[in-house]
Amino acid sequence: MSTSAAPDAEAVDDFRREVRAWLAANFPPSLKGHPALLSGHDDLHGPPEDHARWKAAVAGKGWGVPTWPVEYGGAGLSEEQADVIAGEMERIGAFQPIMSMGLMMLGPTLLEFGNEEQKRRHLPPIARSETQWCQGFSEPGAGSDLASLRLRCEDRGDHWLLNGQKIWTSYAHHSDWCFLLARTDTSVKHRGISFLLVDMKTPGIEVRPIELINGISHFCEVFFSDVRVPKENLVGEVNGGWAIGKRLLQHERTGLSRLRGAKAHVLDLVPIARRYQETDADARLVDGDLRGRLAEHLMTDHAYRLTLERRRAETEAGAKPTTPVSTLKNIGAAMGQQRGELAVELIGLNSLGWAGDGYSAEELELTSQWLHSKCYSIYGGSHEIQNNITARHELGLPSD
Amino acid sequence: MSTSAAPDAEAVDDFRREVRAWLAANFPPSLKGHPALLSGHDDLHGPPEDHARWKAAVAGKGWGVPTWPVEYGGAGLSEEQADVIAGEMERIGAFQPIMSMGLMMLGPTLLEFGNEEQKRRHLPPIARSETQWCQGFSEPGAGSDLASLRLRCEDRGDHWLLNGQKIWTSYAHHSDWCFLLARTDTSVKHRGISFLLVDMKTPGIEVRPIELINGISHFCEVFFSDVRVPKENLVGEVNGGWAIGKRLLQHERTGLSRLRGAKAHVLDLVPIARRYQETDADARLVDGDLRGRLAEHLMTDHAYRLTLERRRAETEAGAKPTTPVSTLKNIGAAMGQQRGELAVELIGLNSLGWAGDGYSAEELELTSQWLHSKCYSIYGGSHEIQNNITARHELGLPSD
Amino acid sequence: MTLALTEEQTMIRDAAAGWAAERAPTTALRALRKDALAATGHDPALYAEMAEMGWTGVTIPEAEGGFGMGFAAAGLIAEQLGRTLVGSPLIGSAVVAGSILVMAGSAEQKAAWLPRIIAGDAVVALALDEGPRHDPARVALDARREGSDWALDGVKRPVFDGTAADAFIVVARTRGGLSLFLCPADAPGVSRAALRQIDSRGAAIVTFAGCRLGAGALIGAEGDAATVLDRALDRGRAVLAAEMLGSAQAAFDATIDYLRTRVQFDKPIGAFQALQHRAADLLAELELTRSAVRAALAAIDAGDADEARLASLAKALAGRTLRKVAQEMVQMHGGIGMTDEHDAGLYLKRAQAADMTWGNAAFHRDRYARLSGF
Amino acid sequence: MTLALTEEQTMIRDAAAGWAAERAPTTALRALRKDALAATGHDPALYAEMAEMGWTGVTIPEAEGGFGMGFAAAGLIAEQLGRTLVGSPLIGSAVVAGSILVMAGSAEQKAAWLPRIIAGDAVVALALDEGPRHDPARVALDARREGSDWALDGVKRPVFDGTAADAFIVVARTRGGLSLFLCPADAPGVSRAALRQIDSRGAAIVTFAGCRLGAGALIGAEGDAATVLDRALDRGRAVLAAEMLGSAQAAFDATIDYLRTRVQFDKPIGAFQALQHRAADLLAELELTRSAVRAALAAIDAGDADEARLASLAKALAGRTLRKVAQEMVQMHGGIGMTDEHDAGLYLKRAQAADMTWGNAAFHRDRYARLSGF
Repeated sequence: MSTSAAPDAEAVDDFRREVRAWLAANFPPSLKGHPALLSGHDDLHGPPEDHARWKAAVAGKGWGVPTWPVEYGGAGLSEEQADVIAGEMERIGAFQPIMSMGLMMLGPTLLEFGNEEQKRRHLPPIARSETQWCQGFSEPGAGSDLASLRLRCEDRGDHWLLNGQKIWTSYAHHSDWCFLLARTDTSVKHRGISFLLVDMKTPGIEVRPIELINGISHFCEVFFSDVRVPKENLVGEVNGGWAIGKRLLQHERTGLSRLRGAKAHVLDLVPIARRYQETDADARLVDGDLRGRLAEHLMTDHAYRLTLERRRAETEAGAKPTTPVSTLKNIGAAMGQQRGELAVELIGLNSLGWAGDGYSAEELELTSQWLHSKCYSIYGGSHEIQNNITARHELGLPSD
Repeated sequence: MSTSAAPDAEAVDDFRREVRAWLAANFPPSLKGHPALLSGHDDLHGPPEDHARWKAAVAGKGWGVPTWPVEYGGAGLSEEQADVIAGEMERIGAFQPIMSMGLMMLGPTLLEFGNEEQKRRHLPPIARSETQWCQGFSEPGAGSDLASLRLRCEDRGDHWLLNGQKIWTSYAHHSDWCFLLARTDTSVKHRGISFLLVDMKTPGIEVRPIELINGISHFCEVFFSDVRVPKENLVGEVNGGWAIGKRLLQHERTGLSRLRGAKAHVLDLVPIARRYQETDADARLVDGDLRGRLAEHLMTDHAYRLTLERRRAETEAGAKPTTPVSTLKNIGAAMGQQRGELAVELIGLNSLGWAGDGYSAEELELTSQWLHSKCYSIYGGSHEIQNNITARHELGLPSD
Repeated sequence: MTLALTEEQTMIRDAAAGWAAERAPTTALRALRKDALAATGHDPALYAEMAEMGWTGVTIPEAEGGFGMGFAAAGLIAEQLGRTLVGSPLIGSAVVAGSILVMAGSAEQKAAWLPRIIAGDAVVALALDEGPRHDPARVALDARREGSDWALDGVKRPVFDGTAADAFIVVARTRGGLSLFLCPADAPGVSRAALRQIDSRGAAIVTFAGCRLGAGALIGAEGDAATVLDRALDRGRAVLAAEMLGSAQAAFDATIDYLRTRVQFDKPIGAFQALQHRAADLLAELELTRSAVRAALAAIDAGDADEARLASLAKALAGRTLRKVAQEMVQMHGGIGMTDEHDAGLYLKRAQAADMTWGNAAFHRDRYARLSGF
Repeated sequence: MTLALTEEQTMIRDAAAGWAAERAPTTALRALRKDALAATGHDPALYAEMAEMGWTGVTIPEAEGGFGMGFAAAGLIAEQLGRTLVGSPLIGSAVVAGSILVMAGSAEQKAAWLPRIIAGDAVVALALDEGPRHDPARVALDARREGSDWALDGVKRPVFDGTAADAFIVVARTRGGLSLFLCPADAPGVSRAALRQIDSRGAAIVTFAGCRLGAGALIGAEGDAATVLDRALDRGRAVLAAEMLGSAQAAFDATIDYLRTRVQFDKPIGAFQALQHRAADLLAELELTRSAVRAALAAIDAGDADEARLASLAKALAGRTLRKVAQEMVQMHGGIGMTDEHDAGLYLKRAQAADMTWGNAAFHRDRYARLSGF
């Protein structure tokens, strides 16, 4: 996305020194070791005022989206410089404080398909993490078959009129804006879809959170009743939204597979195993069956993280990555789900807690995560859809 | 198939006494504990003359096919009486000496679809195990899609003329007769197939054994060049062979799933594990990972054998069996394959033998069986075909 | 033993199926999450109806005042209750505690508790587990003689049906080995705290601190409880496995229905071969489990020497199968399966709880191997 | 370390790919089953060509007369050779035995054998295993001092490349622990019998009976071999894992081709979704294995502390993946895949042999767990 030429080695060293100095001056030590953020809605640990200070500092430099052009809130840096920033943050136990669906999904899409006015209006607040976006793609009748969506969008001359429903809209109840796909032509399927940006405060929008099986909710149903959307909020051409939406989903898959990798570091099963299971004098699990299955999972997970690393290396080397994103998404989901299954098996009868003092907070959290992990293979393109993509597009197998 | 009324309890006891006395007088003790035969081509252990005597004795009573009518070489007994014979044989370590593809597959099919002359001519030699039959269904271009077979069968007035090829014909090189499906109408698929009985000595038939991956062969290719088949060798109607063939395949599946169960008793993994793997003072395998996987397999296999038993009990009770044959076939195949995989893992580096004195006969046999087991999920209707049948016919899922 | 159903068994099954569908569909389980019932963990009104139908006495011999219909029958009832995830102390109280009293209880103990168990008036809960791992051989709760009394000290968790229990059968370590004690829930020195479980059933942490019981509290001989406990647990495990089979079958049936009707890409998703084959695999799992469950129950009824191994087989397979089916139920339903509103999550949560109860699949795999001599 | 290929690496890979496809397709493996080559277990003419191209010296440092291109490069070559199942002593002799000599050999030992290994003139085989289970820590072959000599007694089996070997590096138990000895194949007291393996490669039973070796035969210090042996084995395992990855990839490619072209029920079988999804799962396995193999080789080149754990990871994943892919190759080809005429069986048999070589997946799972501290 950046057009800067790659700086030479000396310039990189200079830049690294500059980054180090800036981080030393700006990263609040109280936040050291804070886990990577997976979304703009993650729980934050540590003093809130330090979080605010750290976020403002990074936003001020445009380092939340270092490769975005300066005029859209980025820092106009090269990929290599962005890597230096990320590497230096990791080195000192800092984390990227600016992360959101808008940043991960909408940003790159708008950079490619948005018009100048849309980019200038919407990207800088995303780069500063001031606006929260949600994704209005899925509908009750259109799950994996996304293109069968029906949210009606009529051209009323000076505005679009929306009627219908979206579902599985993450954090819709906390969002300022929504990017969505709507039907502008009912006579065709894929070629009758448009991509719109909708202010969530518009009259006629009703949001209802959906309670999930772990009792928690960040998904919502969103109902649209005669919602008026300004004409300039259409991205790309009328009926040209499907290609834009597909591209956005690629950004989502890439992001999700990367994030799941990050999450892997958060939950380490070995210490849990040591605390809840019997070990021998050499600290080995006595239960050889469980130990074997734990090892098998950790090995596959290790290879998964090496695959993310390899993909990054290939991309940096300018090569086409060998592992398809659809494959990565499925492996990542499987790893998260296996981890959840093993976690509840390791804590055994203590995994049966729903709430209350009878269980530790960690136990309740592990059980909740185990339940939540079941959606990894459903959302962001289900397991089945990813396998179809791999088979048809990567392996060149014929479609039915 | 028998029309006799079920005898009352006293009559059963009388019959049991009669069977016991006969077995005591006729079963050669030298053959005690001989494994059940899986086909007419199995290796026999023990004195050959005793085998011949035992087979002749059973054939003389019609007890190879106890429920077949007497006029076709059977004993005209009830299912219950047949069970008594089987039970008494098992009790004293005897085995059924009469077993063949003709008996298992063609016999029941001919009883249902053959005309009187065909039954009188072909069934008695099968019942006495005098003729060996082979099955000519598969063709090179028609594997799982059996109905796409192309062996040409032309009506030449006083005879049929066969041209084409069959493949995967078990023991064709040792067979006297072949039952086969041939194409009598090329303009339709399923409704252009006929069922024929062909004498393997007919001029124009050439048999070539196919070497398998374990170096052994009982499968053949069979080539037909202007082979003349008498008109009376057609079973059922012209172009009506598909229904007959399908029914025969049901008999095959039932037989295969039952036989695989029998085979389970032949190879016991636990003694192999004890001989090749380290055990502790309580005779437990020290390698807990391997032990867990061995237990998992043995448990599933145990449940599989209980399922065969349950199916038998349900059938005897006159109920519709709950477990579909297609499901049983796949479980049986999976069990045989798992057993093979575990066997070669248990004997470790000693599983690498192909031939020669460097390995024990048992080791070479285990490796050969492991390789051979890969065909369990291919022949007799592949794993995929069985799953399609289960899904569509048993679960009522829609076809594509 | 026969693994096919008799006519009488078919009648029992149909009666239970009808009752569960009408009186205790999954909405009854959802009601347990409301505050009024959350502490009890089951609906006493429904349990009274179950007792009324005689299910609480099915496995107790006629000589002891029960109906002596055996474990195969109990399994068929449990299987039907499992379909709608009915939560009740039936297995814990009537099967496990009942079996212990029948096998080892004194005349006084039997007289005091069996009639009440059978009538459904009292719940007796087994206080066995003490932490994350089910491991009866390692029970630590201490019981020692003080004069002619017994003093019990230690903590039991989770005690299934523990909040609703009128009495506990406490597994304790005494000098000679494991011993069992019958302890009223309101005995001095006994306190309990409710555990809120994912499956909404009742469980508790029960603390014994300076609890003194009379000599008559000891069940059977001191230090001699391991065998009775094992046998009673195996009965519970086998009947629980039947319940789990029923849950798995219902989850499977609902999923197959959904596959037939849910349309995506212009066809029912059940027309997609990848889903068809996974459904076929699940059917195989169910059939294997059904055979193991039936065989375990028949072996118990027949007093077969292999009953322990078969109980472990049944419980392990039921655990594996229910987990798989519940997980596929969520997956094949897609997003809707992740919502609390849909029943898929109820089956998934029950799968975890039921698998962990009285030994999970891995526990029983180990036990099966041990009993098979390797 | 970087896990992407450099330009030089791409060139090496392409050269190996071209050679294997042209000079050593699977027909070359089939030729090993003919009597003329069955005893040797590889084709010396082809091995000479491999040496000619410098592959026998790739992992040996320039200071020792090799080409010092490192293990990542060796892995790329092995991966290409694996595609057509080329059987040769390359890994056993040039990588494992060569590494031992480089790491612990005396100047005399190096001078005598390294040039010949690099030139492909001699094959040096590691005589390590003694029975069904690969377990270096439990080697029993006895070596004891007799005056200034060493006396070796015991049996090694299987010794990979054992029939073709000009010398063995023998792992023996001495008073201090494990020791390594360089023993010419024609030394008195050494005899060998060829083993006919399912993968048609060369292996032997080597018997040491009253074998006496001079003091110069000891490699490194007495009793101190465990570390060197482990490191050399890990190098061999990582390069072998690369070979297995290549075999798995080729088996996968051939299967995907077949899925695209084989027609059943009026469409290519690759259009059936159940097969598509299984193919997608195999691709995932291959990609994971590729990452593990690259990481292990890069770690060895970098002298990374985690090289042992990564070698176990690579070998275990390669074993799991090659087995799965070869099995699916047979299954998806149907009947034809079961015939000796088709290549599927060759991949299946090689999968078993390669998995069992230097520790199968289960061995490395245990080792990975141990190295991870649980």
